[in-house]
Amino acid sequence: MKPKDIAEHFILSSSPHAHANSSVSRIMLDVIIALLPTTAAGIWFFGLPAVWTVATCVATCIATEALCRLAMKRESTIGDLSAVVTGLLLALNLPAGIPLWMAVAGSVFAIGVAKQVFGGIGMNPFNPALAARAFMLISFTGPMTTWLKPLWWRTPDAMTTATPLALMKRLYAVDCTASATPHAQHALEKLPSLCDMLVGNMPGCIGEVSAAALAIGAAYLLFRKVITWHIPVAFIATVVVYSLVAGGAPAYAQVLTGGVMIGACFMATDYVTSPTTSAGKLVFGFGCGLLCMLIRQFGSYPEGCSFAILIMNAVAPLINRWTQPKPFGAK
Amino acid sequence: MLLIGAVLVNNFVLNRFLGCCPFLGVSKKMDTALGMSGAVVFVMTIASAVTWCIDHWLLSPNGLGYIHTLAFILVIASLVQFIDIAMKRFLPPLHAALGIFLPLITTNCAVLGAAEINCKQGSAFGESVFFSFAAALGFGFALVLFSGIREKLAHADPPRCFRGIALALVTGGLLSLAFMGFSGLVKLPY
Amino acid sequence: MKTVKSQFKFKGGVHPDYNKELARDKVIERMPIPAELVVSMSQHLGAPAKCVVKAGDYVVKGQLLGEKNGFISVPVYAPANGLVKGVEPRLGPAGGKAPAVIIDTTAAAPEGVDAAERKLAPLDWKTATKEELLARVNDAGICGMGGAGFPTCVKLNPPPGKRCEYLILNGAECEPYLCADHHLMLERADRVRLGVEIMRKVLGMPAVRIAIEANKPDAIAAMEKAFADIDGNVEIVVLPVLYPQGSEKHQIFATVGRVVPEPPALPIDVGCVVENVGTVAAIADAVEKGEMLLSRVTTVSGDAVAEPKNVEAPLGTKYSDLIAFCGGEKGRVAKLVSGGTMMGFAVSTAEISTTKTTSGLLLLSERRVFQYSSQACINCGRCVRACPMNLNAAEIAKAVESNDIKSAEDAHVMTCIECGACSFSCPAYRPITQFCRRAKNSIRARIAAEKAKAAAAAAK
Amino acid sequence: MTTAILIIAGIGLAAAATLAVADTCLSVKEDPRIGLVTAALPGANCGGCGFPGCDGYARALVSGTAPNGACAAGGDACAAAIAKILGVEATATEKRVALVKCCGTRSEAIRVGDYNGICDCNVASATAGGDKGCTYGCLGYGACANVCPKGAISIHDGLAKVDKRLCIGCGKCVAVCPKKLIELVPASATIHVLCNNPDKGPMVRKVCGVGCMGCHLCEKNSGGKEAGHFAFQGFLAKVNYENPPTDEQIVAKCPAKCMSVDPHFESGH
Repeated sequence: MKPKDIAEHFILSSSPHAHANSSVSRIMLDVIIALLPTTAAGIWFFGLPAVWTVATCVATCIATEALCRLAMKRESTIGDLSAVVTGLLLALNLPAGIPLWMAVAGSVFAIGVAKQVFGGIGMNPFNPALAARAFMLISFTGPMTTWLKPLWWRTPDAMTTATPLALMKRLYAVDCTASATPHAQHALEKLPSLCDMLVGNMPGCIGEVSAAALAIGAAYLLFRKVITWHIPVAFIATVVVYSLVAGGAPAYAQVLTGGVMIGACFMATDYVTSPTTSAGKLVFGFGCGLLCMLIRQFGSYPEGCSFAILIMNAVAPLINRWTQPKPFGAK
Repeated sequence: MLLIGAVLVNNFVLNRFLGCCPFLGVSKKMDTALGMSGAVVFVMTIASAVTWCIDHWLLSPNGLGYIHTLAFILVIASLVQFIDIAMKRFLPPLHAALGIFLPLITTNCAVLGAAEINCKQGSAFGESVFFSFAAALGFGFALVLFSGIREKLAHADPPRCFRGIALALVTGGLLSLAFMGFSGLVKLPY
Repeated sequence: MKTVKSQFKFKGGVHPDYNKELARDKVIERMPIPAELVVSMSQHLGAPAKCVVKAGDYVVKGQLLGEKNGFISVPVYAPANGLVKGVEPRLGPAGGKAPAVIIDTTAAAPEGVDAAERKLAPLDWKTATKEELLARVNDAGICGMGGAGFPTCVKLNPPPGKRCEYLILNGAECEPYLCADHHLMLERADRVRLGVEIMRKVLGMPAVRIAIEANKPDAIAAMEKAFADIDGNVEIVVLPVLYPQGSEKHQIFATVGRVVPEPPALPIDVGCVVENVGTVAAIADAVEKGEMLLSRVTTVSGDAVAEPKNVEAPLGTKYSDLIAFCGGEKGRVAKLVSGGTMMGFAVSTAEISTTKTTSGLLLLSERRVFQYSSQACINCGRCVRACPMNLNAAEIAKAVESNDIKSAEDAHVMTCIECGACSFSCPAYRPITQFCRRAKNSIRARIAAEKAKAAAAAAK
Repeated sequence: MTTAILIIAGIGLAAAATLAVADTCLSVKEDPRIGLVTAALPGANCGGCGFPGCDGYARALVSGTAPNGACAAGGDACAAAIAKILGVEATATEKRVALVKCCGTRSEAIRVGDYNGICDCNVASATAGGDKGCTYGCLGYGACANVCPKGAISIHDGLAKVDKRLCIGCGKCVAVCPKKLIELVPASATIHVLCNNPDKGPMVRKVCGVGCMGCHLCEKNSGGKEAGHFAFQGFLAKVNYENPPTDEQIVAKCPAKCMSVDPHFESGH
């Protein structure tokens, strides 16, 4: 015989009994909101293919997340919106004209291999979207480096073109100190204007072209206190200082073209794969900027941003280890 | 340049896939990874010096280049044993720190790999010793990096079938993917 | 005497919803003696008092129930007249069981028993010696009333070689909902002033700092008025509103800029003694009137109680009686919290009774309650930024979660003050504070086991 | 070809000679008995003996700072083998296994709160004394299972259960349980009282359907007080494992249904 249960139980939990009411899904929602301007800009410049790529990546990521959780017999984590963020970020890091099946493969890799294998959100050592991008860059080098001309749907004569990054790479090939040589001058002239770079009127990945839209998103994230200033500032400052010291393309072009803006504000600031402390974040941002520029100048890829962040992802645990906060009152 | 090339671009583990056994085996804890790295740097530098001598003065003059693998295995294995014994006797603190890793290095193909590459290159003595030293540093760097990630993964909760080595392999693959970004950074002759 | 703004801001801290408006304007009400009192022998930090009464005894208000049992311990007195129904182990708010004396206050006094309240002889603090005053604080059963319950006479008697340079009066009351100290300062400013003068004498005339959070301007004004004509180095320090401003270590830093080293260091190691305003008022009563510590002011608040109140209730009052005095429950109570929302204890039943450290009783409805989850840490670093002790709470929690107590210890978990700022700010709703508690418990247990082993080996 | 063979052989011989010389000249002496004792120990490294692993215990044994027989896992056979190596008398120990003295499953014992926090008995117990009505009973949050080096403890229906065959009697669970309700008992004992609540009968009944009320029936049925099979703490019967009862009839006669014949969970079931 079981004694009668008390009808209503109080909840027993350890203190505190108050909460700031923040949540993982709210943070992810903020990131999605912050990515909307750049998504819109990408769609404006690259048209329908951009829409399809974004839709495919987001849908595939959600589906893969759901399937993985089902296969692992664990509770679903779609609600935390992290899969949506991964899908969106991956899409924004792809050229608009990529075949959709490749986008599907990349999304499956991002969620399946780079995230759920490690147990899902919070456990992955590498940023899933970036790992997938690196995977795709190596597997599908051609399509991954074929760029739609911005606003091609208005002037349908030429569809694809070279990115400013490839032009800038050529600047390194000639003697940097003598940048007045005709060859370098030619490459420099072919770079988009500063205004075009800000707005995003240049070839590139869907989400990386419009620096202005990215800056608006980053400002929103900073305002909502989703990210802190450390990583973006350290990252971009390193890129600027490096390009001033090493010569080549002008510093503003290095920052505004390629993945630096989206990388510094959205990819490198990924919580899971970056250090926790402010000091660690500064080191992390510096490392990303330095590696990015080293690869741009010396490496065999024109763009080093995603590799730089991936490598720094691997270094993040070490940085974390060496930048532990000093407890209040500790010697 | 040679240093950057061997450490980052043509990293022994992540690019040449040499020495994967200790890479997976002793990377669970940062401390042991550091110890192992130290031991590998130590042994690899000495081993390349010794094998260079053997190759240069004993095998090549006699036209016996084809048996160097056999000879090197023999030499390296006994060399490691000897270092182990000698260290225990003369440098007990160092032995306490590196001792348990020494026997593991006996069968580390990275050591043999470095000797082989040097041999194939026909590098000079100084160059081959330095290359081995740099390659060992690269091995150690990858090992420490990897152990940092694995320490973090120790708190992760992967699906049961991926626990342990499977997860480490996936992580190693992703790390090697990241290191591909370094390709072309330094144009190495080999 | 002057009022200054705090010059020092500690790192970290959070801004919980204070919800103080519920009880902020409620004048302290004295609660009638309830029919049954359950007086615990363990109302303070340290060894429980040794019970000296048994079932069937008739006790009189102020009569000794439990005597001091060791150096870090205080005596317990009967808060009211009544018949002892029994002495049995009862659950306390913190979850531990301790012997408690159950008193039926409705029973009539037997023939021949003097039913008048037992009091000590009033002391003139100006002429009394330091030893007499210390003994009085001890005899009155006074312990820290802010929450930890550390015996006050131990605090007031610094070990040889250590001198108190600053006496800091803790009136920050940074816990949400609670207004007990606030009202004590408003309504009993003279008691606080007298208590400060007594303590100052006992401690050898240190400088006095009265720390009050900026959100209590009326309390600051009341203190300014009460201390207007005091001589010596006395300052009211207005602290910015930030949790945990009331933590001993952070208050010392905010008022005098000194940093207490890691445990086992104590505030006295940096020349400071921190006392809660309630304790100070109790000292004044004990010395001037010879009254024992028999009651305290408790804030009964929350969104599930009919009339939030600041109640002065006898020690040992059951929560159910307190709730009834405040008009009963309003709607369904989802959580009953003894203390404030940041550091208080959730309890399973209203049959638990108040102690010397019960600063509040909160009845929270479903709306105010959140659930902890087993979601993974996303490494956002909010807990690290929130931690006032500057610990890497995320790493500690992850280590404890995978049973790696050693790593947690290396990450200085023993420095944790369990203020709850980490769990408060965690977007994944992880019980980080509880993880820290778990690590601290196992480390303490291990140290105790090692000590016992060493003692056994030494005995051999 | 001959040169090749000669050179390889030469290198081999040289290396062998060097090693042989090094081994004899440079080797460090270590008590050979340490290796022998380590080999005799079970090698589970459970730490139940209080030393860091079997090797640590072996060193302590050889140096004479530890008593033989501290290894519960190895039992008598192990102690005898070690005694032989060390040349001392063995102290006989009977294999002991952990027993969880509570049978208040979720359906029998009431819960008084909805616990929301980390799954560990010690912290759950520190939160309002735990969510179980009986403050002496097993909370079922698995602190014991977490520390068990052999994975012998599992949680079933809110109760910890010990698999007798896997248990090595290291006693870690005994130390970690906040309710102190795990006891090491002789593996041969079959009759147990599965309750830890010393309160009076009515109080026990209020919180649990299978709690011991201290009615002394088990004692009476097993031959009375003189037989000495049971001892009482408050209103709680305790089996005297120095002299355990053997008559299994008494289990069925227990009105509280808190007694059991060999309650050790067998993993096959």
